[in-house]
Amino acid sequence: MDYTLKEMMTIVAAREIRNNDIVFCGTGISMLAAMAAKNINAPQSVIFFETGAIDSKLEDLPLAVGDSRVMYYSSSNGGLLDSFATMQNRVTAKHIVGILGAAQIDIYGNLNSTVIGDYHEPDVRFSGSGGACDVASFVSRSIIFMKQEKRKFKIQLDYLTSPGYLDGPDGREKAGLPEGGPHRVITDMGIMGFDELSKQMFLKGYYPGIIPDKILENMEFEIDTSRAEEVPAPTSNELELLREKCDPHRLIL
Amino acid sequence: MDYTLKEMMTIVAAREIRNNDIVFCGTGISMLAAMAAKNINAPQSVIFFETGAIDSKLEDLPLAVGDSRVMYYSSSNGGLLDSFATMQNRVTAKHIVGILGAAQIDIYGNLNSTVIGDYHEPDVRFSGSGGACDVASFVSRSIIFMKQEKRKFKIQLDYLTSPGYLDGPDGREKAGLPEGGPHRVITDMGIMGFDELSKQMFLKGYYPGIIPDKILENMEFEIDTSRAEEVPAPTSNELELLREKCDPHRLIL
Amino acid sequence: MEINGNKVIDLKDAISTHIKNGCHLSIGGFTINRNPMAAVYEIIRQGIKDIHLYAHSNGQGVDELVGAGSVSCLEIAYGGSGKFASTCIRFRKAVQEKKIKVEDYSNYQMTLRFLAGAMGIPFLPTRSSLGTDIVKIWGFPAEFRQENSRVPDSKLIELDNPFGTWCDTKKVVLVPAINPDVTIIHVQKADFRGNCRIDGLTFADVEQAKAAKILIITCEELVANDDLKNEPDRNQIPFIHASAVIHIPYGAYPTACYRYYDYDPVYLKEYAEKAKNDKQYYLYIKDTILKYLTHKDLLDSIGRERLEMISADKNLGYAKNLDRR
Amino acid sequence: MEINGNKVIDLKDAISTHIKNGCHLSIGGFTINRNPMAAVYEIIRQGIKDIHLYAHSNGQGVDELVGAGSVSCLEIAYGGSGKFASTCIRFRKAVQEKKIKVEDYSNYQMTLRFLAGAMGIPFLPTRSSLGTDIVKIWGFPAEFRQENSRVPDSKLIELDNPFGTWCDTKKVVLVPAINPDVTIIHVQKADFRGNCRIDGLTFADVEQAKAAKILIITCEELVANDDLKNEPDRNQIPFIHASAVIHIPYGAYPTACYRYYDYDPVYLKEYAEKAKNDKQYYLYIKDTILKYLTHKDLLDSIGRERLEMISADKNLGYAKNLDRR
Repeated sequence: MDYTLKEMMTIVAAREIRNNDIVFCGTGISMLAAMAAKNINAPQSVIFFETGAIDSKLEDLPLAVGDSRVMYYSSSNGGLLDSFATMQNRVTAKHIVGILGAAQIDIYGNLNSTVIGDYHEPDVRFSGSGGACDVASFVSRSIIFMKQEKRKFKIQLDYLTSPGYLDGPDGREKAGLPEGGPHRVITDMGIMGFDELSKQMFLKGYYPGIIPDKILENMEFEIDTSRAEEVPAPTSNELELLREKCDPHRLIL
Repeated sequence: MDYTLKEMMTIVAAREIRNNDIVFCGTGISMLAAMAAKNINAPQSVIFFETGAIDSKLEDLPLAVGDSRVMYYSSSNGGLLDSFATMQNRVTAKHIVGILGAAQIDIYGNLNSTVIGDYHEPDVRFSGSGGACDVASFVSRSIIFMKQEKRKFKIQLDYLTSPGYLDGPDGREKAGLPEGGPHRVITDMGIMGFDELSKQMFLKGYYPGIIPDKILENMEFEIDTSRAEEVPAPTSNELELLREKCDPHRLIL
Repeated sequence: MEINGNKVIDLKDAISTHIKNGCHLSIGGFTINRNPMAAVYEIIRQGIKDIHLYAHSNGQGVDELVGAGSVSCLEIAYGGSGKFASTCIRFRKAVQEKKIKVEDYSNYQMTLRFLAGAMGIPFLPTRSSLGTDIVKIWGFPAEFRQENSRVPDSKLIELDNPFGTWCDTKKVVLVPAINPDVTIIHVQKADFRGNCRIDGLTFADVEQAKAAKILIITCEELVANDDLKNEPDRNQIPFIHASAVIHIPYGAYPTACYRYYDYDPVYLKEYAEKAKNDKQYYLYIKDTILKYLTHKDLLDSIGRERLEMISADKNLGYAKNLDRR
Repeated sequence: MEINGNKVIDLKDAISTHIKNGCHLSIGGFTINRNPMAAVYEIIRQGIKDIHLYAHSNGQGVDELVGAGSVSCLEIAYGGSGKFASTCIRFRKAVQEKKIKVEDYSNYQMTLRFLAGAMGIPFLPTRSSLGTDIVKIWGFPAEFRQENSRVPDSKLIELDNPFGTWCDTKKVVLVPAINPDVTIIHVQKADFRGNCRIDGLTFADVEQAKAAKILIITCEELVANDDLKNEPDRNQIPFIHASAVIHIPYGAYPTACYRYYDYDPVYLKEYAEKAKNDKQYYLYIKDTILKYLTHKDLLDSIGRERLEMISADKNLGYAKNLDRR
């Protein structure tokens, strides 16, 4: 069955979500991945927005986390204070998985979504943290969407917006951050994990038709590829549910 | 017209409340004074409870600030966080007058509502601060109900629960408290103010039939009585409104 | 914990599973309103001891737990029940007789402590209590604090404003977070997953609920999930915080539950009377609490007439012509 | 301010009275929802300059104010409008061309800053951003901060936990309070005194409202005081915080207002297109904003059909079959 790279990425992310997870998601593909998980493999997972809505029905795909579509038929409509407190609270945080995106990532999963170039003389300005820094600081694990490009997988970030493991295995602890940190990076070529000991990124899987070297070519830093396996293509069932239930109007896909 | 001392005290307090005041009140005579002001001399004043209700209709007299009667037909029902933030917020605090009571008071209007005797070996334990310390810390002026007894007007409090002017004119500033502080003390014999410069209590008025010396006899410390005048007795109109509109069932009176 | 499962359970099981001797407990409500009384009585029936109890101005529930000897440590702002007992009587006795350790805070401070717990941070700042004995005098001795990892080493800490004089503030008091093992609240409506809807004032129930490791909810009505999701703006506590849901009509009795029933002035006055005398009070515990197996049995002994007397006017939310003298 | 008076006023008067060149302003809403757009357009029409603007993720309103040249300083967490502009285009341009000074925080930090302002304290703590450039890199130079009494001397301050390791926390970041001169929010319902009822998510509007010295409320419906007091649990902002109330149907247009109307995808897409080109954008300001005297005139030019297209389904709260591609 034919599928696009965006569909592949969405489904690979969805597969990482389990029943009993509370899924924090932002706008775009991250929201779609959360919806896909709920419709495909983790029907008991709970979707949760930084704007304060939890367990929204999502009859229609929201185009922003502030979209009125997140407010309909939720379990509770609060505000930003409620949602971020739920992430910072250790009792609830341990159930929360965050889905993020960024302009740059480094080997420890630190993210930049603020500027390219010098902060004070930026070549390109992006939206900034939004809730990303909060999510990355608080939640027990996060999934990061990235485009597989050399300028995006950087040895040195131009600006560290959202903390991964900072400078190594005890980076978060030294800085005073709660436990947790990046769990997966999902690109248009493969999927990365983080080594339990070194907390460095490693290649976990490559998509059908992609070889690990191709992925390495599209990164500034090198990662271990010895544990990589081919990622199964989306099944027809996965694709059907994604296309028909989650984004029938092709707003994101 | 005949009146009780409790009625006199209530009305003397009510007269201190002005239109455009937001009146914080506790249980009992303090709530009754706020209702009396609203029904007699300050119809535009707003009653406000630490439990989170503001501008309640008060069709029936509440017997506690947590009484369901404060929840009916208010402008907003929040919680304790809302009410105390409103008092701590300098924009709103400057409109708020607090009405308090205590077991002991000193010459600077500091209050004890916690223990008689040593804190660790108490002779008598009282309820404790509740919101009193918060109100006394935050609001621009407060009115304090006291019984005129030597053991209650103390040179040295057994425990300082709620701050008045602490140890003198710059006491609050040195301690880091916001401006504000006690404005009136209303007893069963008279009414006291606080000197603008010394911040010490002085006698402002004595009730009909009471002489200033009688008041001094019932205090451990001495206060200036040179500015004292006789306080007018409650008018028949005041008494009628108090009895019929505020407490027809004689729950407090 | 299953985030998403059916959390409906029997009160006896909920209490015996979650409330252990020595546990750190917080109960919701304010003075004579929405105290989780059915749960309080069940704790007394199960003879649980040595509870470290947190409340702001809980009133009736605190006084009964203290009176029954279930409490060893109490952190509180106010021990009173409005007109029925300006100082709670068993609380006063227990403190005067040094049967419990007490730590005094203000209402706002206790509420901020629950909020800090709910927010997952170690403290929050306030300007309340600067210059008072609430800051200077500690009820729990410093050694007790140091030996006991479940209480912070300091009661309160004064801090010079690190932002200079920003907000015209030189100094603040930091209050330490509370994270109880268990919080129990009583609400008007809940569903099987633990979504809650509170009518009227929430007091500090929401913060207490979210600060706890385990949240036990008793409710007047157990409603369908759809009934709550229909109006999400009115649901203050989402199910992700909940561990147990128990359906107990009149679960706050003898305290009030807005829109359902008023406090019972007959019960509260009799209680205050009996509380003054040790012998009478032990008889009260024996004959009014321990004698009955469940809250329903206790309510049956009160009788339908009394419950009708306090039943709330639909519009006002309390009993209109209740004799409260 | 009269706490209790009739605060209903015309938008032009409200803006000219309260919004001055150089004032510190905060606007409510989130990305493409409940931005106070009528007020934003009026600010642009009145040519107010040099605004110090605060928002978390406001999106459209911030971008238009920045684009029109009304803003000199911006403290913000996120400059994006969802799918319509993942980075707001005029915001990006202004930063890249160094036309505005920017200070970056996270969404939670900005929200906590408003909360601290509302609570009357100088700062609040969080564990967010430890180890990041949000802490290390300051957008406003230290000298600017020291010279300007309206901004705190520090962007953020790290503090070792004064309670040791209480709550398993070694360190926190303190965020300084914001007390804007003026906050403008758009709500579904308000009364003449300024009581507000927001349907759906409140975002950080309540905190922004209570942090300000002056609160301007625009509302879809101006309702009777009784209509709000009937259900006080649903009124998030009591009148004591309000200075001005303005009745403006479609006051959030082209952003959404839950239960009333959706965002207008046609407008937002055209806007994003025009924003990419300076000349086109100046024409947009001239022909879409400055050309009309009032928001109603602007809406008339959009036409009834477009407004019907975005009108909300009663049950869902948004426009069911809106073409959003």
